[in-house]
Amino acid sequence: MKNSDENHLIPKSVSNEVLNHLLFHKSLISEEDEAGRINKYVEMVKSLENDYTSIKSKFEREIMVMFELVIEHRLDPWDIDLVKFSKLYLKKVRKEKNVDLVTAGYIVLTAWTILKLQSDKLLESSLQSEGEEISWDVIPDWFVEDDKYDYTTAILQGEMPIEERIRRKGDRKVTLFELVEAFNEAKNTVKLRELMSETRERQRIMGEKNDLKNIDEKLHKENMEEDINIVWSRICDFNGAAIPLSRICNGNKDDFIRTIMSVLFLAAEMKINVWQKKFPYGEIFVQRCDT
Amino acid sequence: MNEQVSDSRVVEAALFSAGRPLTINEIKDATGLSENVIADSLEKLITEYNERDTALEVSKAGEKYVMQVKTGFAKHVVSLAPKEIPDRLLKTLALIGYHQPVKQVDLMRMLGAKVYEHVHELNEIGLVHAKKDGRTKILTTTKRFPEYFGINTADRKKISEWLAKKAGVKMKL
Amino acid sequence: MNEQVSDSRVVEAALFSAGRPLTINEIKDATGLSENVIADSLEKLITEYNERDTALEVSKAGEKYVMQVKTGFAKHVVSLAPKEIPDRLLKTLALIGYHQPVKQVDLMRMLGAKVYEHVHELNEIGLVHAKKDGRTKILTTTKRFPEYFGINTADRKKISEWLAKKAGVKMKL
Repeated sequence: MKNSDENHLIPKSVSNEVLNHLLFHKSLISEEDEAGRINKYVEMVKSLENDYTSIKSKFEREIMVMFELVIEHRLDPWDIDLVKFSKLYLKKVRKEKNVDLVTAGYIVLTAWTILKLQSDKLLESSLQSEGEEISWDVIPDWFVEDDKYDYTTAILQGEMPIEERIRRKGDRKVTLFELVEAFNEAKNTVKLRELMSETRERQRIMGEKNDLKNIDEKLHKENMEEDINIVWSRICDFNGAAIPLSRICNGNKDDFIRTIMSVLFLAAEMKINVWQKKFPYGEIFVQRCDT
Repeated sequence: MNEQVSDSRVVEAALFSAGRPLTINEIKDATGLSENVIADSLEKLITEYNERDTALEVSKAGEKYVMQVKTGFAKHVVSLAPKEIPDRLLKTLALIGYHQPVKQVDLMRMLGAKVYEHVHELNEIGLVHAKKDGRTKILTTTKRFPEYFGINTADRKKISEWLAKKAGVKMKL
Repeated sequence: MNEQVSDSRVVEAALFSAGRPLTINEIKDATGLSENVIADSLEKLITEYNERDTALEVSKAGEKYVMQVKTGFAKHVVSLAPKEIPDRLLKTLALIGYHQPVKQVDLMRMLGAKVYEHVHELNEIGLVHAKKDGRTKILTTTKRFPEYFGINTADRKKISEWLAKKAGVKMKL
């Protein structure tokens, strides 16, 4: 990526803030790797005062662009407005000719990830406060009313009108009667649990039966679709002529049922017409509607 | 008369044995005495323990009655009866008790963000009730509050007055 | 003199709040009073409670001192006093007494997972014995069980029969 035409030389005074920012972070960290990286950044920012088009690593050049943007637009290095930054960055990228879209995309993604982290943190802190907002515009009445103010102040200053009362801690032995009563209750609890577990078992079995029924229905539905296709193709074989039902059955009872069901379905779908010549025992005819 | 004296002794024994605040009905169920006799006995016991030179008292706690150590002696026997509620919660509780019904957000202005944790704990102990109201909660004390601290009324307004008096603050008429 | 009165009140508060017999040493640890002062106070309290019209008494029990309900009043109020063994444990205990020796896993089927916690507590109190058996435990009542409930047999089979009879239940085969 090329540096922007008009200004790639940044006055030293402007970059000082970013430099201080980086040096501050360096002073905070102990790991050598991190320090090395920050040193590199410091070098980059210093080189912003010169021409940095010579930097070969695409990634480093993109980072340079980030520093440049922050310095150019005098963004606060301690509190980057990421929305503004992303917009500026994209604008700058569009101007450039040799943009490495992968790196640019990565930088924008990083910006938004940080933004999301920030908003998550905000969300978390707002959850901690249960979403309550304090409005100091309204003066609370305890602040205005004398007695309420006096009481509140007294408590805040350590006055304590309540104290835990001391009562007798003693207990007594359980009587035999109470043990027998407990036994009776336990018996009922056990019975109740047995009953509940039986009910659950019954429901489970019923559930399984229903599942089987559902599977059966499903299979049946699938067969039905297949049947309809078969019967439809048989009807199509007659090229739109009116066909007696007996001609599209193979003669056995099961096939007759399958055929008549499919015919009724196709008729309901308005794909065929169905009629009977003599009611109730006359021949049934079918004919495709689209002919 | 002798019978009457004896009745109040039965009620006294009941309060002693229970070691917790009792309703008149609970005393009735245990002793078989009538409500009237129990109520009279309780009045008698309250006066008697107040007037007598003793470390104990019989008093009203919310809508119940309890036998307990008089406030002045509590500190001497604290190791035998350890406290159940941490001191840090007492301040929050005293403010809720007085200002109730109070918005959690208002309480937060008085005490800061720790209020949320306190309210949660006080709710768990069963001393404070929190009812959602928009983005905040309305806080009140539960029935257990006056029972626990031996406040002689269950009426919120009167609890406020009781607290103000104890804290040495004059209530506005 | 006034100081002396106050000391005996502290001892009175200690006996009341403990709810169990205390040695002079225990009272000393709790109140910080000297042994002599405590001994004097106890004597004073015993006399005072005897002479006073009250349902309570302070008395010596072995080497210890206790504040309790006078015998004549105890039967009226025994049901109000909190039980040493909470109800939730009592049910589990009764079932172990009846079904013993019973596998912990079988008891769990009867009462649910809370059984594990209950068995642990009952074991701590010394009423239930748990013996490891593969992945479960075999539960039986201890010697303390018949002693505690005044059942005149230590035989497990007989304890089971006894419970069944009392509860009007047919014995399992």
